Amino acid sequence: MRAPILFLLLISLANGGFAQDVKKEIEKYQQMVADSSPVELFELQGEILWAKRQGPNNASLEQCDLGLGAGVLKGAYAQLPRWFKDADRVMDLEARLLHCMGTLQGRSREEASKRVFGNEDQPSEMEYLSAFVASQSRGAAMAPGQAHAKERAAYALGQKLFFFRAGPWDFSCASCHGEEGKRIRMQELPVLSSPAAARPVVATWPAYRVSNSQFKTMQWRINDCFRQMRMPEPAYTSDLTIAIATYLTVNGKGEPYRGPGTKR
Amino acid sequence: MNLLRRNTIQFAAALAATLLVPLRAFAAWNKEAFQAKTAADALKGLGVGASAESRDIVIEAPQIAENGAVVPVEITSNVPNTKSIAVVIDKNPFPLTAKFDFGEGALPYVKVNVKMGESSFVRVFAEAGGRFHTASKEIKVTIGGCGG
Amino acid sequence: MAEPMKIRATLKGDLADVRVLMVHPMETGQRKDTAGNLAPTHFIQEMSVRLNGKSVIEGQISQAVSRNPVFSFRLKGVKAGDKIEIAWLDNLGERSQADVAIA
Amino acid sequence: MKRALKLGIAALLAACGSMPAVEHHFASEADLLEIQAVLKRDLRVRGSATLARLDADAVQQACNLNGNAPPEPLVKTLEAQQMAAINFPAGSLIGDWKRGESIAQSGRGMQWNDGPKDVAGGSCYNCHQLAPQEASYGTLGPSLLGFGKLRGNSAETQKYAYGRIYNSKAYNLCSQMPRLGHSGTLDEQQIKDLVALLLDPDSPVNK
Repeated sequence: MRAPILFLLLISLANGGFAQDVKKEIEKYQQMVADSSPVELFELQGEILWAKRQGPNNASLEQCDLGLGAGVLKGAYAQLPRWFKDADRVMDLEARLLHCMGTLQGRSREEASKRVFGNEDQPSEMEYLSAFVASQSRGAAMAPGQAHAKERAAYALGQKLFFFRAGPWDFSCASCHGEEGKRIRMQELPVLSSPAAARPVVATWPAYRVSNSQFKTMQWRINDCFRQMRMPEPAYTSDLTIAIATYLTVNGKGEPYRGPGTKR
Repeated sequence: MNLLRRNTIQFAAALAATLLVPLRAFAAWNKEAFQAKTAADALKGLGVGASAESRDIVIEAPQIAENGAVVPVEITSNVPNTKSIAVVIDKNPFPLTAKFDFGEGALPYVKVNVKMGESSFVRVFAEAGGRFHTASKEIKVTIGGCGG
Repeated sequence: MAEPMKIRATLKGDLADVRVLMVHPMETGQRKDTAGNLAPTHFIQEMSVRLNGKSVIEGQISQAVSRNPVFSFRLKGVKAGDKIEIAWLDNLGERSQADVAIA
Repeated sequence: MKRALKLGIAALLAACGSMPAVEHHFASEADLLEIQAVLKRDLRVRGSATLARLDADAVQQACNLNGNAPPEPLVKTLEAQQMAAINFPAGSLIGDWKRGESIAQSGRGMQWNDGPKDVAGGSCYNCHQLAPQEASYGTLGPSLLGFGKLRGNSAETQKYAYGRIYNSKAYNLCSQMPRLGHSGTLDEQQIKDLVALLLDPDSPVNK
C-alpha cells in the first residue's frame, strides 16, 4: 500500500538548504544500501545456472560466445550490445543468452523466454544469469560495439526512439529523461542523452532493487518504461529494445562497470 | 530454479547438513522479548533495567530511508567490555529486532539491514559490566518514485 | 544443493571484517505473495559465528531483518588460514551453515 | 551584426533556462513513419494497451517533426483544434477537493497492468507539487502550490484549470503534460475534483 508521505521536518523547515540536506541524506541511504546489498547471491546462483546442463542437448552455457570467444566471460558484458556474425544481428546480453540457450542447449525460444521477468518469490533464470555474466565485467570500461554498420544503425534508431513522442499520453523517453535536475516523486531522473548522466546508469545495470527484493535486467527496465508511457509492450529482446539499450550504453561508454548495482 | 522457496531436495540437503555438522549450541530465541508488542515489554523480556545514555554507542544509519524494506544500520559500541547489543525499533509491530552476544574474539560491532514500517526511533542497548548503555537515532521512512 | 550462503572475510592486521549474505524470505506473516495469499511467517531466529570452532557471536533476530539478510561483523586476533563458520536456524526448524578460510 | 545580436539573445535566454534549445531528431515525415513502423512491429498488445495507441495524432506529428517547437501558424491552428475538442461542462467546475487529492496521488490508469476495474488517477504528484503535506512530489511540471490563492476561483479560472487538465495541448501545443481528458484517462467528474484541489479555498493547495 502506498501511503502518502509526510516529511514533517520538510514542511516545518521548507527552505533550499534543507532540500539539499534531504538530497544528501537520500544519497547516503543509497550508498549504505549499495554497501550492504545481497546482490552477490544472484551472481552466485547465476554462476550455478551458467554451468548447469539442461535442455534437449543436456548442455551448459559455458561455451556461449558473448562476443569475446566461446566461454570468455571476463569483460564480455562491457562490450555489449554488439553485432554478432553468427546471427547477423546486434544483441544485448539477454538476446545473446537466449541465442545460446537455443544453439547450445537446444531449447526453443518460446520455452527459454517464457518467464524472463521474475518476482521476489521466484526470480527468473535470465535474471540470475544476467547478474552473473555482468559481474564478470566489473572494472572493465563500458565499450559497446559501434564499428559495424548495424551497430551504428542501432544507435541511430535508439536515438530516434528516445525522442519520439507517441501513445495516449504523448510521451517519449525524453519526456522524463530529457531535462537536467528533474524528478518523478522523489526519484531523480537521469538525462540519458547526456554522457555524464548515462555513464553511472550503464555502469550499474542490471541491478537489485531493495524496494521489492527483485533483481532487474535492462530489458525489464526498458519494458517498464513503456508500461509507464502507456504504450503497448515491447517484445522481449526485439530490435526496438536493443536499439534503445545501444543508444543508452553508447552514451555511457567509457565508464568502468561496477554493477550489478543496488537501487532503491 | 527457485532460490528463495524451499523444496524437498533442499529440505533433504538441510537435513543432511544438520546431521553432518556437530550440534550447534544456539542460544534459545528469547520468545518473550521478541514477541513483545511494545518497546517497554521487549526491554523487560531482555532484562534491560535502567539504562544510561551513552555517546560511546555509535549508530550509523541514514536519516531518511527511501524504502522501509531495507534500512541499513551499523552499530559500534565503544563502551569497554560490551557483552551484547540489542536493537529496538519503537514503531515496528514487534520492536525488538536483533540481539547479539559477543564472545572473546569479536568486536561489539554489527551491520544489518532492517525493515521499518514507518518513521521511528531506532534504539540500541549495550550491556557492559552488568549495566546498560543506550543511544538512539530517528530514521524517516519514505518511498521513491512511480515504480521506476 | 544447499542454498547458497556467502561469507567474505577481509583481513587487516589481526582484524577481520566478515560479511555474510543469506538466502531467506524473512516473511513477517503480513505480506501477500505474488499469488495474492498471505505468506506464512518464516524467518531466521538464531545465528552463530564461530572462529576455529569456537563461538564468538551468538545472534537472535526477528522478522524485521530484511529479506536476504546481509550482516557484517568484526573479529579480532585473526590470522590467515583461520576458519570462520556461520550457521542459522529459522522458526520452521530449517538450518543452513557455511564456512570460509581466511585468505 | 544583427545576427550576432540575435544569437547573443538566444544564448542568454538559453542560459536562463527559459527557452530550451530546439533539438531536431526527425528530418522528414518519412523519418516519423519509419519510427512508427518500428513501434508497430516490435510492440505487442497487452491488456488495454493496444497497437491502435500508436496511431499518430496531428499534435504528436507536429511536435515530433519540429523538435517540440513547430512554426507559430501551425501552433495556433492546432491549439485551436485542440481547444475546440474540449467538452466544457456547464455550471460550476469545482468538484470535491478531497477526491481530487486522491486522484492526484494515484498513478494508475492506461497501463497494461491496470485491470479493467482499476480507477485511473491523474499521476499529478509524479510531476507537480500540490498540497504541502505531500513532500514526495515530482518536478517535471511547475509547482501548483497556492494555485487558487494566486488566481482566485472565478468562472474563467475554473474553465482554464479544467481545460488545462482536459487537454494541456490546447494551451501549449508541445507541452509534456498528458491530455488527461482528451485521452480518456479521466472523466468529467474526476477533472472537476482536480479543479477543486487547485481552486477550492479549503483545499490544502491553497492553505
